[in-house]
Amino acid sequence: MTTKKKWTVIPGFLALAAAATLLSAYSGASSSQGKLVEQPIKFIHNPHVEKLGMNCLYCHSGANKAMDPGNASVASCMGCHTVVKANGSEEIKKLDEYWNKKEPIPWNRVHKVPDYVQFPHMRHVNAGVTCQSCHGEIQKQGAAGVGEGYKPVEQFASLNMGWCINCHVQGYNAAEGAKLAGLPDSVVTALAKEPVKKARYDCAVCHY
Amino acid sequence: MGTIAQPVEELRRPNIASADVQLPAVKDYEQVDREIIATLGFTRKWLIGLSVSIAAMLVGASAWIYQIYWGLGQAGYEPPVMWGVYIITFVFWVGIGHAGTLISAILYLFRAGFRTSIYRAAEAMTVFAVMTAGLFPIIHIGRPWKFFWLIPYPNWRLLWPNFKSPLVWDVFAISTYLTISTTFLYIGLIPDLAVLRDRETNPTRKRIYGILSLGWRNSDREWRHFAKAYLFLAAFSTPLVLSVHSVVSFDFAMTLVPGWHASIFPPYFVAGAIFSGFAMVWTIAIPMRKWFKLEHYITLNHLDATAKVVLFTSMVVGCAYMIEFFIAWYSGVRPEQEFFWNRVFGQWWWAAWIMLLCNMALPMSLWSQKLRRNPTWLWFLSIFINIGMWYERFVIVVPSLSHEFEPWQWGSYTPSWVDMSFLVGSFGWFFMWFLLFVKQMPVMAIMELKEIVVPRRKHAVDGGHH
Amino acid sequence: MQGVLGAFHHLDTTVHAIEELKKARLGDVTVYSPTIRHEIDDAIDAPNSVVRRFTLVGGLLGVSFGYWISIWTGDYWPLVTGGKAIASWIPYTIIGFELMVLVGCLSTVAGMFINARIPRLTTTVGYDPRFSGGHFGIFVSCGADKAPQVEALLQKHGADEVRRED
Amino acid sequence: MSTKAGSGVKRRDFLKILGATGATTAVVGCTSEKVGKLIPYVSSPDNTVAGVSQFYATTCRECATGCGVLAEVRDGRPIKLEGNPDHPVNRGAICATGMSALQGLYNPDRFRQPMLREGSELKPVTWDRALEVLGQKLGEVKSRGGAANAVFLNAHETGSFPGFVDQWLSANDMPAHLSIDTMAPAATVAANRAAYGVAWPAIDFKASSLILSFSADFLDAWGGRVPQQLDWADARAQLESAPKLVYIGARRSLTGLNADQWIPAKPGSEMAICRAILGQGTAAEAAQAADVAEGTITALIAAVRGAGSKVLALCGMSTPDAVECGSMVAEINKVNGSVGTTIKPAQAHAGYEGVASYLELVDATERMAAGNVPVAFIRNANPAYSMPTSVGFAAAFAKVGFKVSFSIMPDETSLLCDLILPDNHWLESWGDAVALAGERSFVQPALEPVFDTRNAGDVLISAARADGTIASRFPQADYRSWMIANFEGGATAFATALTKATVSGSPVASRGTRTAVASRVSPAPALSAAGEGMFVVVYPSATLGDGAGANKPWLQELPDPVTKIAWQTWVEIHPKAAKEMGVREGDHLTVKTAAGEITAPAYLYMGVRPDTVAIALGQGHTEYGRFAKNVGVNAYQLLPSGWDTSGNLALVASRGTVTRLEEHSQLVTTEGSARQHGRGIAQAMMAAAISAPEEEEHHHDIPGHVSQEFLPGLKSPVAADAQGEFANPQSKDKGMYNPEHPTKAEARRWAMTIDLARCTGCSACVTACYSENNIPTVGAAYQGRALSPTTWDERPGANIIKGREMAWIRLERYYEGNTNTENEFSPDFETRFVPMMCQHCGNAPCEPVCPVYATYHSPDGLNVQVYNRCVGTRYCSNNCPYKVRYYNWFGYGEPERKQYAWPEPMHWLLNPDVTVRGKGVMEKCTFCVERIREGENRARSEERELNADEFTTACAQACPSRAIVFGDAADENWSVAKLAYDRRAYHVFEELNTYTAVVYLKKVNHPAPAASATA
Repeated sequence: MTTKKKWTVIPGFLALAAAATLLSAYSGASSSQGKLVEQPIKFIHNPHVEKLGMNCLYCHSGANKAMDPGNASVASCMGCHTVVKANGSEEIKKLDEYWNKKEPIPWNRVHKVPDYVQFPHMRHVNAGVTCQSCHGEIQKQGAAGVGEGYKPVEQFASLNMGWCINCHVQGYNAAEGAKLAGLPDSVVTALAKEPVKKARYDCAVCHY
Repeated sequence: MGTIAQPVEELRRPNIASADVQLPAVKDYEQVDREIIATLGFTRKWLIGLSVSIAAMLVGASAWIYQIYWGLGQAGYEPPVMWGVYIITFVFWVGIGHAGTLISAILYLFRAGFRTSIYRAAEAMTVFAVMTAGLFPIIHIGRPWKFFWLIPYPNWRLLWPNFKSPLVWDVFAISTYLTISTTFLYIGLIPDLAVLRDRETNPTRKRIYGILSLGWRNSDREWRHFAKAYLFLAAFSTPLVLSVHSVVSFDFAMTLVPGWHASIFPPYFVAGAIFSGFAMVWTIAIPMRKWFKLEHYITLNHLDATAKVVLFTSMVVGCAYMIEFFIAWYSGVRPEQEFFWNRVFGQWWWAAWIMLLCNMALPMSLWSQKLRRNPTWLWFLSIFINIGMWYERFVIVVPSLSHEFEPWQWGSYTPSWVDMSFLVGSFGWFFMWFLLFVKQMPVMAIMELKEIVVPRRKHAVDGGHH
Repeated sequence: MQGVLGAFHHLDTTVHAIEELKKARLGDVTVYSPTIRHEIDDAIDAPNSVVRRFTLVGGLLGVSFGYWISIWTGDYWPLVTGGKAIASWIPYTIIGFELMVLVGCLSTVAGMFINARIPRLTTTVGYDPRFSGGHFGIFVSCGADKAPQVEALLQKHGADEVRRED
Repeated sequence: MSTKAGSGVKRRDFLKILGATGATTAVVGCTSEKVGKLIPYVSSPDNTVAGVSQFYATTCRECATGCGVLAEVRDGRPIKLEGNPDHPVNRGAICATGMSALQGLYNPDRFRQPMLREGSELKPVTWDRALEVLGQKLGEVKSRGGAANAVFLNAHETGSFPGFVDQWLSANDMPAHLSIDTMAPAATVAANRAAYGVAWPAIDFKASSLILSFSADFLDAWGGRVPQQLDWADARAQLESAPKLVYIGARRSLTGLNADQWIPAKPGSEMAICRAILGQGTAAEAAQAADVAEGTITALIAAVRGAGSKVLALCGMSTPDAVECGSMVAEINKVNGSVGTTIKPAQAHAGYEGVASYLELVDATERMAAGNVPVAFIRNANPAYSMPTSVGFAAAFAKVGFKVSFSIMPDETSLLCDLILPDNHWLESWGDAVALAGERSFVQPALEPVFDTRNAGDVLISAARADGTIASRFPQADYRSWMIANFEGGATAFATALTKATVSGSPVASRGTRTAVASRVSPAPALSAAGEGMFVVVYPSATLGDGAGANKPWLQELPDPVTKIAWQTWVEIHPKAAKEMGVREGDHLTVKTAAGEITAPAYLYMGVRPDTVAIALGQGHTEYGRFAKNVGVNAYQLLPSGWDTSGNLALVASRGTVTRLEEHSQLVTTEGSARQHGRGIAQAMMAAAISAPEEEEHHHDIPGHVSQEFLPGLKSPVAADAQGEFANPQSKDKGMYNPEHPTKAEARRWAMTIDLARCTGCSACVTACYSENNIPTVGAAYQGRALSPTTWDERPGANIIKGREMAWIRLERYYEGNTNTENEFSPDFETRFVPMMCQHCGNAPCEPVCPVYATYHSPDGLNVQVYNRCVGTRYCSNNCPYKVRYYNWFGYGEPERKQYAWPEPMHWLLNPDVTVRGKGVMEKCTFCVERIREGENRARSEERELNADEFTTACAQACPSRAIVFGDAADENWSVAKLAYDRRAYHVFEELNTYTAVVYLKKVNHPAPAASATA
C-alpha cells in the first residue's frame, strides 16, 4: 500500500537536532575558549619568561598571596625598561608614554570568571597547580615577536564550571601541569607517582 | 471463535456504550457527519469572542514582559506570602485540566455512556487548561529565563535538578500530563480528521486535514490497533490523572506550613480538581450545545449524569474541608489551631466563606433532579463553582503563608494590577485556544457517536441492542 | 495495488460479504468502516493487536529510566538537602511513575503507528471517502484473474458500487 | 581642577588621581568590576596586594563618643567600618550610626565641588575661584571692621580642630566658634559638672546592684552608647548578681524596655520622686505627682536604701527642670555613697567638652536676625533644621552678609549659604579626637577624596596664607603638617601614633574662650501637672539621632529598635488613649503645641503614658539628599524655643492637643505580631531558676512541644542529620558526607550562640550585616513598585510596607504580659529581643524543596544559598519556619533599574567578596561564608589550621552587647562550642526537628526591684 517510507526521515531529523543541542550544551558551546583579545601594548611573555627566566610572580605578585593575581604596575615595568629599549621597539615606546603620562595601562581582560565566582588564586598556586594548567603554555606566548604572526594571550581553558569541577573531583594531575609548564622530565616523572590532589566541590567553596 | 456463524442481526454492543444514555434523535451516520461538520466555519459571534480572548491574552502577555523587565516586585507579593495569584491560578487551571482526561479515560474504562458526547470538548479543555497552567510556574519564578534548569539535561555545569523537590515532580507530572492528554486528544481525533478530510471541499483545508489525519483510512487493521492503543492510553491516563493533582498537592503537603502540611491533600485535591473540571465542562458545554444546536447530542440525561459526579465530588471536597478543621483541633498543635481559626474568622474570612458556600453549600441543590436537569441553573452553578474553586486555592495558599510559625513575620497580601492582568490573560489564552479549536475540529467524537448510533441494516430486526 | 473495491451501505450485508470472502480466499481483504463495529471485528477475526507489547516495554523502560536518572544524578553530585538520603526511593517513585506513563504512552502510540502503518502519505488507492461517512467498504487485493469473481461476490451481497483498482 | 556639576568622579579619573599623587592609599584594577579591563597600578604602594583588605585605624566622628574604628580598605576604597578592638572606648564594638558613616562618605548627594551663589542658584566653581571669593569677602569684612561679629558654627568635635579653628578665627580677629551638638545631653552635662565636676563621669554598671534611670537612655542616644552598652551587657551577664534597672519616665525607651521595672512617672514629676527618695518629701506626694501607685514609690525608696553604695542613679531628662532634677539624682548617688563606686568622676569621658549651649546659638541667631553678622561659617552643623522652628534660624541666617559652608552635605543650612567649600568626609581627613581625658586617637584618611573636596583645615590655611597680614601665623602648607608640627615627637612619632588606637596626650591648641551669653528671654516654664492637653515627649531617634543620620539609607532602613518603624515619623500613643479617641494604628494625628504643629500617623505603644504622646526627632528634612528629603516630619516644629536653667533646649517642655484626622497611612513597620503566641521564640527564665534543678522549668509553656531532651550537639534524634554525630568519635553515625575526603570540611560545624541576657535590641548587628553582605536598602521613595502602568508607589518605605525589607538579621521585639492594653494602662510588661537570622538547620526544611539545589547543606554545616543557581521559586522561603529568606523583588543591584540601591558612588562600599544579587533571586544569612573562606585561605597560606575564635561574623563583630558568638561547634576550643551547652541554651522551634546551628541562651529576668507590696 505504501510505496516509500519517506516518513522515517522526520524522526531522524528530530533526533539529530536533539543530539546537536545536547552536544552543544554539554561541550560548553557558550564558553569563550580560544578568545584572542587585542591589547593596548603587544606584550610578549616568551622573552620575559623563557629568555630571562623571570618568575610569574615577578609581575603577578598576588598569585600566591591573594584571590587576585594582580598585574605589574607601570613602575615595575619601567624598572627594567628605562634601560631595556630593545632597539627602539614601538611597544616599549608605548609603555614609555603611559609612564610619562602616569597612567595605568588599560589591559583587556582575557581570563575572566563571572562575578558570582570567587576564585582564590593563592589556594591553587600554593597547592602546586602550575599557571599553565589553566592559562596554557603562556611561556610560549609571543615567541613569534610583535610583528607578523603575533598572537596575543589566548583564553586557554573554557573556564566553564564543568571544567573547574572536573579537576576538583577527579583531582589535579601534577605531572601534566608540570609538563605544560615546561619543567624538566625528571620532575614530571617524579610527580607522576604522586597521588592526584582533590579539592572540595561544595558549591559554597566558590559561590557566595 | 464461532462468531462467523452468529446472525448479524443481533447487534453487538459498541465498546463504550452503556445503554443508559442514548441518542434517540440521531438516526444515522450521515446525520452525525452533517450536524457535527455544521458546527465548523467562522461566524461573527465567534470572531468577536476570539478577538476578546486574544485581547485578554495580550493583556497578560504585556504584563509578563513588564514583569520580566522590572522584577517580580510588580506583583502583589508581600513576604511572607511568597506565593500568590500565580500559584493559585496555576492550581486552578491544573484542576480544570482534570475533567477532560477523567472523562475520556476513566469513564472510558468504566464504560460510562454519557461520556461520548462530551469527552472531546472536555479533552480539548484539558489540553488548553494544562497549557495555561503550565505557563504559571514559569511566570511565577524570579528568573524565568532559567526555567530550563528544572529539566534534567546533560550540561557543562554537571548539575542536575533536585529530584526530591516537589517542584521537579511538578515539572514531570505536568509535562507528562500535557504530553499524554495532547496525545490522547490527537489519537482520538485522527478518525474524525479523516471524516473532515473526506467531507471537505476547500482544497487547502482538505490538504491540512489530510496531513493531520495521517492518511487514516478506516481500515480494519487501523481500527484494531487504534482500539488497543486507545485502551492502553486510557489505562495509563487513569492513574496519571490521579497522580497529577496529587503531585500538585505535594507542593503544599510536603512542606511544614500550617494549613499545607496535611496528608489528606492528595485525595482532597484530586476530588477538587474533578469537581472544578466538571464545572468548567458545564461552563463550556452548556452554551455550546445551545449555540451549536447539539441539544440532542448532549441531552438532559447527560447533564444529569455529570451533575451527579459534581454532587459527589462536592461532598468529598466538603468532607476534606471539615477533616482539616477536625485534625487541626484534634492535633493540639497550637500554630495549626491558630491558623485554622484564622482561616475562617481571620483576615480572609470572606474568602473561606466564599469557598464553603460555592463548593459545599450550593452544589447541594443537585440533590434535586429538577435542578440537575436545568441547564441554566447548572451553568450558573458552574460559574459559582469556578469562583469557589479559585478561592479554595486562595484560601490554601495565602492565609497559610501569611500566618506561619513565626508571629513576627505574619503578614498580609493584596494582589496588584499585574497579578490581575495575568489572571485575565490566562482566561484569554485558554479561550483563544478553545475557540480556535471548536471551529477547526469536531467538538464531538464523530467516530464514537457513530459507534452508538444504530447502523443501517438491510434486514433489520426490531429491537437491535435497545 | 491491484484489487477490487466494494462499497456497502448496510452493516449486515458487509458482514456477510466479509465472511464469504474469507471462505473464498480470493485475496487479502481490507474492510473499511466509519466506526468500530464488533460485528465486523468478529467477521474478520483478526489476531489480538501487538500494541500491548509496546506498552509493556515502554512502561518498563520509563520506570527504570525514572529511577535511574534520579538516583544517578543524586549520587553524581551528592548534595545533602534537609538531611535526607541522597537516593531517597520514595520521592523518586514519583519520577519513576511519571516516566513510566510518559514513555509507556508514547511507545503505545508508536506501536499503534507502526502496526497500523500510519502516517501514510496517500489514501487514494483502495479507498473511498464514503468510508469515513456512512458506507462500509471491502477491498480485496487480487489480480485481474480473480477480479470478476470478487466483483460478483460483492455484488451478490448488495454492494452499492463495485470498482476495480489498479 | 574643574568638574562639571552633577558629573561624578569617573573611575578612571579616580585611578589617575591616586596614581599621580602616590598617596599611602591607592587603587588597583577592577578586580570585581564587570568591565573587561585589568587596570594595574601606575606604581604600586607598599604592602598592598590587590584583592586583600588593609585596615586603617581611625576614629569615628559620627557622634561625640569617639570610638576607635578600623576602616577595611580594599583596592583603595573603604568597604566596611569595624570597631577597633584596641581602642579603650569601644573595645571592638561599633554601632549602626558609626558603620553608616560609609554611606555619608559615598553619599551620592554630597557636594561634589565648591559652589558659589549666583542669584538664587548655587553654581559649581573651581577651588581657585572659590578661594579667591573667600579671600575677597574676608578682606571686605575685615576692612569694614565686622570681623568681631563673625559667627563660626562647627559640628561638635574634640581634638585639635576646634583649637585650630579658634586660632584661625582669632588671627582674623573673629570670636571663637560655637561647637554645635544637638545630640549632647546638655542638661545631664550641666548637672554632672555641678555635682561631680566633670561633664561625663564613667559609669560602672558592673559595680552596681540597682540602677535608677530617670529617662537616661544609655542604650539609645544618651551619652556614649557603645561603651555604655558594652558595660551594661557585661554587668547583666552576671545573671543572678546582675544589676537591676528601674526606668523612670513617661515613655519607655529602648533602655526602658531593657529595664526590670518601669515607673511611668508623669513628665515633670521626677523631682518629686527624687525628693521622696532623698527623704525631702513623702512617698504619697511623689506618687500623686507622678501618677503612680504609692506602694511603688515606697518600694523604690526601700530598694534604694537597701542597695547602699551599689546604687547607680542616672538622669537623662530634658525637661525645663532637668538640671535641677539631675543635681538631685546626683545627690542620690552622693547620699548612698556610690560616687567613686558606680559613678567615677575620676575617669571622665571627654566627648562633651566644649559643646556650645543652645542659648549661645539662640544668641547668635538673634544677632543674625538683627543684621549684625557680616559673615558666617557653617561646618556640618545644621541649625536650619535642628533648632526649634520657632527660633527662626533660617530667616535670621538669611540676613547674614556672606555665608560660607564647609559642610559635606547639601543640608538645609548649607543650601542657604553663598559659598560652599565642601570639606572632606572624616574618612578622607586628617584629624584627632579626645574621647577619654588624656587619651588622643587619630583620624586618618582611608582613601583619597571621593569628590573634588578639600579638608576644611587646608582651606582655612590657604585662606590665611593668602592674606599677607596673617600668613606668617600659618607656616604649614596644610592641616596635616600643622598637626604634625603641633605633635610631640614630630613626624616620626606621628606616623607611629597613627597605627595605634590611642596615644596619651592632649591637643596642643586649645579652644578659644567664648563670651558668656546673658539670657534675654525667660527660660521655658516648668511642666505643670495641672495643665491642659497631653504631654508631648520629643526624643532623639536611636537610629537617626537628631536628623544627621537621615541621609544614610542604612539608618533609614534600620527599624527603630522600639517601634520597629523605618522611613517615617510616627506619633506614639497609648492604646487606651487611642481607643478613647477612636484612633486606629496609622490614623493621622495632629499634635499641636504653642510652638507649632505636626501631623503623623499614630503608633499604638503600650510603653507610653496614656496622657502622653511621644515623637522622635530625625525626619522631616526638606533638603539633605534624596534619602532624607521629604521623609516624615520634623518634630523640632513642635518645640517651644525655651530652655532649661543651663541654657539648653528642653525637648520635653510642652503640652499639646492631639486630634485625629480622617487620613490614614500604613506604618512602615517590620513588625508582624508583637506577641509570641506561646511559640517559644524568645524564651526567658527567672534569675533564681538558674541554679535551680533543671527539671523544674522545661518548655511547659509551648503547646504542642515535643518533649525531648535538649541536644545542643545539634544532632537530630529523628532524621539523619547531615553531619552525623561529629562530636563523638565513638559514634558510628558519621553523617552523610565522605569523612575520607582530603579536605576534612565535614569536621567542622559552624554555629552561633546568641545570649538574650546580653542582647539589648540595639540593632547594630543589622547594619553590620547590611554593610558586610551588600544587602540592598529598599525603602527609598524611588524604589517602590508600580501601582498602575503609569504611577509608582512613591511613599518612603513603600517596599517595607509590602514586607520586602532585606535584613538578613532582624531584631524581633516580643512583648509578654499586658494583654488588655486598650482598656487599661499597666507599666508591667516585659520585652524580649531576639536577633533572628538563618538558623542553618541541620535538617533544613528549605533545602529539599528547591528544585535546582540552589540551597543545600554544606559539609561544614552551612545552609548554603547559591545565588547564581537560584531560579526564584521562593519555595524555600515558604517552607522556612523562621522566615529568614529574602527575595530580590526588583533589580536592586542593577544600575539601569530605578530601584538600584547603590546610586553612584554608593556602590563603592560594596564588599567585593560577596556577590551582589540580581533580581529574582533568594538570599539570606550565610554565616558570613566569605569570612570563613577568607579565614581558611589565610590559614592555608600560612600552612596552619584555623585558630579558635580566629574570626567572626559581621554581626558578632559589631555587637556592642557581645551577645553573638560565632564559631566551630565541633571544635571545643572555640567559645561557641562551650556556650552551646549552656544551661540556658535552646533552639527556636525545636519541635520542628530542624536542628538549628543557632543556639539561643534564654533571657534572664529579675523580679521588679521596686515591686509594690500591694500590687
